[in-house]
Amino acid sequence: MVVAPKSDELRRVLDDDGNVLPGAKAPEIPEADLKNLYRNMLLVRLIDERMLRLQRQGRLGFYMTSTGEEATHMAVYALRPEDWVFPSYREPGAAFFRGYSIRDYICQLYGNAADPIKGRQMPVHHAVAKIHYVSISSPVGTQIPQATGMARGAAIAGKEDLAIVYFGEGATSTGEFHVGMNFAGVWKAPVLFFCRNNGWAISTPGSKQTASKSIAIKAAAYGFPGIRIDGNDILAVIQTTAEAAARARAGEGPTLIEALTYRRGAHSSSDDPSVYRDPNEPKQWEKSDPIERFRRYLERQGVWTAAWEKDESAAIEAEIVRDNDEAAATGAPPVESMFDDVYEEMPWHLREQKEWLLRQARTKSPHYHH
Amino acid sequence: MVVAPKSDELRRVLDDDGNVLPGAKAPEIPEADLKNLYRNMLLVRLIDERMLRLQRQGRLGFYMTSTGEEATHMAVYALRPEDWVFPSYREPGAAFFRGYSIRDYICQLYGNAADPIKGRQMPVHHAVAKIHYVSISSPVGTQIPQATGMARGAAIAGKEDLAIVYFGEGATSTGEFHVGMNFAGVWKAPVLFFCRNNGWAISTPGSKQTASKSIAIKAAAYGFPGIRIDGNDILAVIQTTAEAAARARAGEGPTLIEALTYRRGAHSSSDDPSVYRDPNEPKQWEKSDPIERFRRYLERQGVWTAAWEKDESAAIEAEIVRDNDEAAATGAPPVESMFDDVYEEMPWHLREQKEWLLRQARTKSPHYHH
Amino acid sequence: MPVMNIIQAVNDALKLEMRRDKRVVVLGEDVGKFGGVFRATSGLYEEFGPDRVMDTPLAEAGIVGTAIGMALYGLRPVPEIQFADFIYPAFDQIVNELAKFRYRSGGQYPAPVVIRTPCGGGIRGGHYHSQSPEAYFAHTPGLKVVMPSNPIDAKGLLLASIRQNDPVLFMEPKRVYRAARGDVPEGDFEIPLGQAKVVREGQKITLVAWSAMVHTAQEAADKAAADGVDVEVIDLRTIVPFDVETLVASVKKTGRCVIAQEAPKTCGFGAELVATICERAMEWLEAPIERVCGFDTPFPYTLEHEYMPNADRIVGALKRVLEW
Amino acid sequence: MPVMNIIQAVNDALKLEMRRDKRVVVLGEDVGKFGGVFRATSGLYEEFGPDRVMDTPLAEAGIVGTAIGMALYGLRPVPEIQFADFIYPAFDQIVNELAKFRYRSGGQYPAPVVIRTPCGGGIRGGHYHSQSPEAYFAHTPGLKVVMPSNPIDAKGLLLASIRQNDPVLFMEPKRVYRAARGDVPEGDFEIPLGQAKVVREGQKITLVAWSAMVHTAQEAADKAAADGVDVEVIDLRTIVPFDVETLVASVKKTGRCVIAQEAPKTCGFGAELVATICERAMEWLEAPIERVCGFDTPFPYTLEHEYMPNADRIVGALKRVLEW
Ligand SMILES: Cc1ncc(C[n+]2csc(CCOP(=O)(O)OP(=O)(O)O)c2C)c(N)n1
Ligand SMILES: Cc1ncc(C[n+]2csc(CCOP(=O)(O)OP(=O)(O)O)c2C)c(N)n1
Ligand SMILES: [Mg+2]
Ligand SMILES: [Mg+2]
Repeated sequence: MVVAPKSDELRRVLDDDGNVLPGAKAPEIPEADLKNLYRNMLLVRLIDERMLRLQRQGRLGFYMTSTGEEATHMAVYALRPEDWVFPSYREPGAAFFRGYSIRDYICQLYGNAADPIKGRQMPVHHAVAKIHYVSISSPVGTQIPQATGMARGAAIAGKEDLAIVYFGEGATSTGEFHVGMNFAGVWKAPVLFFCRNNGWAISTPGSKQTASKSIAIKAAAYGFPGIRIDGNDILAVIQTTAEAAARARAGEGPTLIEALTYRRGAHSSSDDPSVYRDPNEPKQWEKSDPIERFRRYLERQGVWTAAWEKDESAAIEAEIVRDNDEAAATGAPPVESMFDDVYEEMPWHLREQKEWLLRQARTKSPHYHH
Repeated sequence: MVVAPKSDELRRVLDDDGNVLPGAKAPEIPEADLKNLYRNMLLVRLIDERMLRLQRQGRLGFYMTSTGEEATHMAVYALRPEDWVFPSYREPGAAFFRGYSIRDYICQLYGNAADPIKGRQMPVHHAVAKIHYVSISSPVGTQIPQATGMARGAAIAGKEDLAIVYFGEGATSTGEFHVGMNFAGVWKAPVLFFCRNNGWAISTPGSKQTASKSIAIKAAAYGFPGIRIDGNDILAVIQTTAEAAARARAGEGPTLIEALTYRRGAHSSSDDPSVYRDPNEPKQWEKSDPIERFRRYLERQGVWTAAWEKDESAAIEAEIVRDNDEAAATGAPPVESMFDDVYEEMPWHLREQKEWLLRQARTKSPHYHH
Repeated sequence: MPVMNIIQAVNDALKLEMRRDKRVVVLGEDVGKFGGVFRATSGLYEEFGPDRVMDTPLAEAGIVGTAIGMALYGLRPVPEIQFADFIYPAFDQIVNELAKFRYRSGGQYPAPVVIRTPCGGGIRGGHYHSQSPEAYFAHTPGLKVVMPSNPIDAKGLLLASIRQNDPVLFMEPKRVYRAARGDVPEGDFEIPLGQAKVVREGQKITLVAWSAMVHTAQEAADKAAADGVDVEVIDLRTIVPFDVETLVASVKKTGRCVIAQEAPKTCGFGAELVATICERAMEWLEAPIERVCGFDTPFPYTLEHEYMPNADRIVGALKRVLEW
Repeated sequence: MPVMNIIQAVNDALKLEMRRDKRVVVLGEDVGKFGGVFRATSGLYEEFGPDRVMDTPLAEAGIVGTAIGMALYGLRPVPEIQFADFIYPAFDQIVNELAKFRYRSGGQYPAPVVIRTPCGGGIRGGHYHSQSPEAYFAHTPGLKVVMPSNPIDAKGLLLASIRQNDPVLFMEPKRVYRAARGDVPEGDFEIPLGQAKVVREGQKITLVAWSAMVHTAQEAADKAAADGVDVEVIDLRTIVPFDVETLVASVKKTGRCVIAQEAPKTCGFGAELVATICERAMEWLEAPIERVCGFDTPFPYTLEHEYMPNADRIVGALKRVLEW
C-alpha cells in the first residue's frame, strides 16, 4: 500500500551501486523482462546520443534528450498494455517499451512522408494510438486533466483501464496540474500522476518553481497519497507504480508519484545550460546513473553480461543507422496533406484553400520542392 | 505565531454563546472598536435584508447576501488602512468598515448616474480605490494571483503594505488559486489568503469541490502555513488575521486562513436552494450566528445594551431608506459615458461609435430614455 | 408537434441522445441535481445518474480538459460552461488541445467534444454574464461553431453536433432561452451543421444574423416591411463552417447587405462575412455592407440596451445601405 | 547610429526604461539569469537584480495575474510570455481582467501592463512555437495591440507602450528577431502607438502587412517592381488602434488593395481591414481586396513554408487584383 510519506522520505530499492538496500524488497521480474527493460533504457540512451548529434550537424530541426531519466520511462512495465499513457516530451522509453518502432520514432523526428503524425508537429511530439500512447503537446501540463478525464471515462464505461500521466516538476506550477489533480481526487479516478522531478525547468531550478517541501506533499491538497521515490532506481519506479496501479484498480483512487531524478543534458537542442547551471552539477548525478545502477543489479543477478550488452548495443545501433538513413532519404509529406485531419471531412473553405495552393504549387516557386 | 494545524483542528475564541473558551485569549480591542465592528456587521445584515427585499419587488436587478458570514468581513480590522483588500462579491462589510458609504453602495446596486463605477457592472461588484478596496470581478478566483502580485509589488517598492484576498471554497478549485498561492510561496509575498468556506458553491457542496481533508491543508502544497478557524467567531477571525499580518510584515510570507462558515441564504437572488439543499441545514447554523455570538460577548463585557442596538439599528435603517430613495430617484448614467474608461484616451473607432450613437439617440427610439 | 422553448429543446435533445447512446455524458458546474443554472440539464441526473451527469469542481479548464480525455477514450462528452463569459480559463484546452488533437496526431486522436454554453446579453448581466465570444473560436481551425436562434434548430443542431466527430462550440442564445418558443418535432431528427436558413425571403437587401440577433433582425425586417422595404433575413445557424452559398446567392440577388452582430465590432465574425462577400460578390454590391454591432467596449450593465444592436439601429442601417 | 537587431532593440528599450523609471519590472519564465529563451532580457538580472527581474514558476496565468496586481500597486510590469502560443493559460486574466479593469471600476483602477511575447512562424516551430494570435486580442476592447516589424520601431514602440497607461499586447516577430537589422537611435525616443508607416510609396496598389509579414510584403513589392508594378507597402505597426487615415488614404489613391496576414484567414485581423476599407472607400475600389493569409489549419511543422504566405503568393495576389 502506498502511504503519504514525510516530505523528506525517499523510497529506494537499489543503492547507487545497484545493491538491494537492507529492508527493501526487489519486485519479482522474470529474466526476459529484466533484459527487455534494460534494453529499452539502453535504446533511449543510444538513440538520444545519435539524434542529438544529427541535430548538431543540422540534419534534424530540433531534439530533446532524456539522459539520466530513463528509469522513469519504465513505469509502464507495471501497467497493462490497455492502460493509457499521457506522456510529456521526455519519456520516449515508455513508447519503445510498448513497441513503438525506431523507424516510426525517427520518421517523426524528420517529419517526413512516413511520419506517423504526417509532419504536423516538431520532433519528439509523438502520437501512437495503437499502443495507447497519447499525442504529445508542447504546452506544459495540458495532458494532466486529460488523463484524469480518460481515467474517469474508463470507470464510467465500467472498464478496468487506468491512465498514467507523465510531467516534470515545472508542470506542477500550472493551473492544469491543480485542476487535473483536484478532479481526480473528487472522482477517485484511476489515474497515476507521475512527476519526473529532474530539478530544472529550462533555466528555472526547483527552488524557484515552488516553496513546498516536496512535490509528493502536494497530493495532500487533493486528498490522495503522494510518494517520493528515487527516480533513477528502476525497481523503485516499477514497485511504486505497481502499488499505485493496484490501488487505482481497486477503486481507491489516484496516486501522485514524485520520482527524483536529474536532467543531465540541456533542456533541448535549443538550450545552453552553461549560461545558468554549474557544469559540475550534472556530473554529480552520473554516479547514480539509472542504467548503470540497473546494470550492476542485473550483473549480480547473473542476467547481464558484457557480451550480451555488446550485441544488444550493436543491434540497436545498426537499426538506428539503417532507419535513420531511410528516414533521411524519405521526402516531405505531400503538400495537399496539410489540409487533412483539421476536421473529419474537409469543409468548403479548406477545400478551396487546398485547391488554390495546389494551383500555386504548379507554378514555379522555390518553396514547393523538398 | 500561526502554525499549520492538523486538518481537523479548528481555532475558536468564542463558543456559540459568546463565552471566551477555556485556554483561549480574546484579542485586546478598545470598546469603541468593538462597537464599531458590531455596528458594521449589523449594517451588513440589515442592508442585505432590505436590498434582497427590493430585488424581490423587482426594484433591483440582482443581489447577493452575506447572511451568516459577516464575521469574516471584519478581518480587515486586523490590518492597516493602507493594506489592500481583494474582495469577492460576498464581503461588503470589509468595505463598510473602511468607510464605504451606504449611499455609494446602493448607487452601485442601481448602476445609476451616482454609481462610483458608472453603472458598468452588475450589482455587488463594487470598486473603491480610496479605501484600497479593489474592483470586484465575477469570474471566480481571478483576484487571487492579482493579490499576490500586489503584495510582491509592495515588497519590491520597499513598502510595508500587504494584501488580503477573499474567496470562497469553490474558488480553491480554480487554476488561479493554485498559481496565486504558488507564486506567493516562492516569493514569500506579504499576502493573506482568506477563504470563506461556507459549504456551498451555488448547488455544489464542499464534498464535490475537493477531496482534501480541509482547505487549510492545501497551504502545505505551497510551503506556507494554513490554519482553520471558526469563521463565525469574529475574535478568532481578528486574532488569526492579526497573527498572519504580523508574519507577512516580518517577511515570513503568506498564510492561508480557512474560515469555516455557512451560506445561509441563496447563492444569489437568481438562485433557489430548495432544489438542491435540505432547508434544515441553514437552520442549524443559526445557533452559531456570528452577530448574535458577538452580541453576547459584548453584553458580558458590558459594551452592548439593547437600547444602544435599537438606536444603531434605527440610524442604519434610516440611512438605508434615505439613501435608497435618493438612489432609486437618480437616473441612469449618460449614454455617452458608455465609451469612457475603455482606454485612458478615446481612440478613433470608439470616438466614431460614440458620435454615431449620440446621433441615433437624438432620433426617436424608446430605448434611449430611462 | 409540441411547443418548446430553447431550454426545453436542448434538454429534450440531451435526454434523447443519452437514451440512444450510452457514450454520451454531461459534466459541468451545477448540471447535476440542480439541472444547471438555466435548468437545461434538469432531470438528467435523476434519469442517468452521477456517472453520466457530473457536477464538477469550479474549474473550466478541468471541465474541458477532462472532457477531452473522456472523448479520447471513446465517450461523447457534452460539457456545459455555465456562461460563455467563463470559458476563458479553458481557452488553452479548447484552442491548443481540443481544436488540434486530430490534426497534430495525424488523425489518430479525434476528440469529439460538444461544449454547450449560453452566450449573449440582454439579461442585465453586465460584463460577465453577457459576452458573445464566438469570434475567438471562429478564428481557431479545428473547431466548429454552432449558434442556433430557436428551439427547433437548437434541438436538431445539438443532435447533429453530438453525432459528428469534430469538436463543437455550441453557443445558446440565453436572452431568448425561454422567450423563443416554437413547434419542435418529438423524437429524433437532425439539422445538418453548415447550413444557413433564409428565415424571411426578400428582394431588396440581405440582412445576416446569428444567435439571438436573428430575432432582432426579424423585428427590424418587420419594421422595414412596414415602410415597404423588402428584406431577406438569413439565420446563419452555424458560423464555422458557414453557408457561403446561401449567403453569397442572397447578396447577388439583392445587391445589398447588412450584418447584425451582438459582439464588439472590431474583428468580430461580421468582418469575416464582409470580407468573404466582397471577395465573391463585389461586382454585385450596389452599396457598402454595413455592420451593426456591439460597440468596442466591455459589455455594460445599466446601458446594455444602448450597447446592443436593436431593431431601430438595424433599420437605420438598412435605410442607409438602400439609399446609398 | 548603432545597428541593432530586434532582440537588441527590445533589450535596449528595457534597460533604458528600467534605468529611467524605478517602477518598471520584468517577470516571466527564464527571463532572469538566462535572459529569456531569445535573450531579450539578457543583462537585466545582473543590472537590476532579482526584485526587478523575476524568474517565475511555470504558469502564464500567474505571470499576467501577478503583473496586474503589481500594476494596480503603481509599478510598470513588463511580463514576458515565452511564446505567444503559450499565452492562452493567461487568456482569462488578459481578456476578462486586464482589458476590463479600468472600465469596470469606473476609471478607478487602470492596469498598465505591457505583455511582451514573440509570435509568428518560420523557425520550424510547428503548432506551438509559431502562432500569430493577434486577432483574439484585437477583438477584445480595452487592449492595445502593437506588432513592430523592425528594430527601430520595436524600441520606439516599446518605450511608448511602457509609458502610456493602457494594457498592451506587444508582439515581437521572432522569425526576424535577428535577421531584421537596422540603425536605431541611442538613448530615448518614442514612436507613438496607432501610427502606421508607409514603408514603400507606390501608386498602383496598396499592400498592407504587420509584424514579420512586412518583410515578405516588401520582398513581394520588389518582385512586382521588377515587373514594373508600383506597389505601396504599409506597415501597420499598431493594430489596435490601427491607423485608419493612412490606410484609407492609400487605398483611395491606388484603388486596389492586398492584405498579407500570417495568421489563419478566417476571422483574422485582415478581415477587419477589408470590412473597414469597404465601409470607407468602397467607391474608390477598382477590384475586390484579396487577403493572402495562413491557411485555416493548425500551424504545420514540415510544410510551414507552404503554409505561410510568401512573396510569390503575394505577387500572385497583386497581379490578380491589378488585372481584375
Ligand atoms: C504553457 C507553457 N509555458 C511555457 C512553455 C515553454 N517550456 C517548454 S518546456 C518548459 C519547462 C518544463 O519543465 P518541466 O515541467 O520540469 O519538464 P522538463 O523539461 O524538466 O522535463 C517550458 C517553460 C511551454 N511549453 N508551455
Ligand atoms: C470562472 C467562473 N466560473 C463559474 C462562475 C459561476 N459562479 C459564480 S459564483 C460560483 C460559486 C462560487 O462559490 P464559492 O467560491 O464557494 O463562493 P461563495 O459563492 O460560496 O461565496 C459560480 C460557479 C464564475 N462566476 N466564474
Ligand atoms: Mg524539470
Ligand atoms: Mg462557497
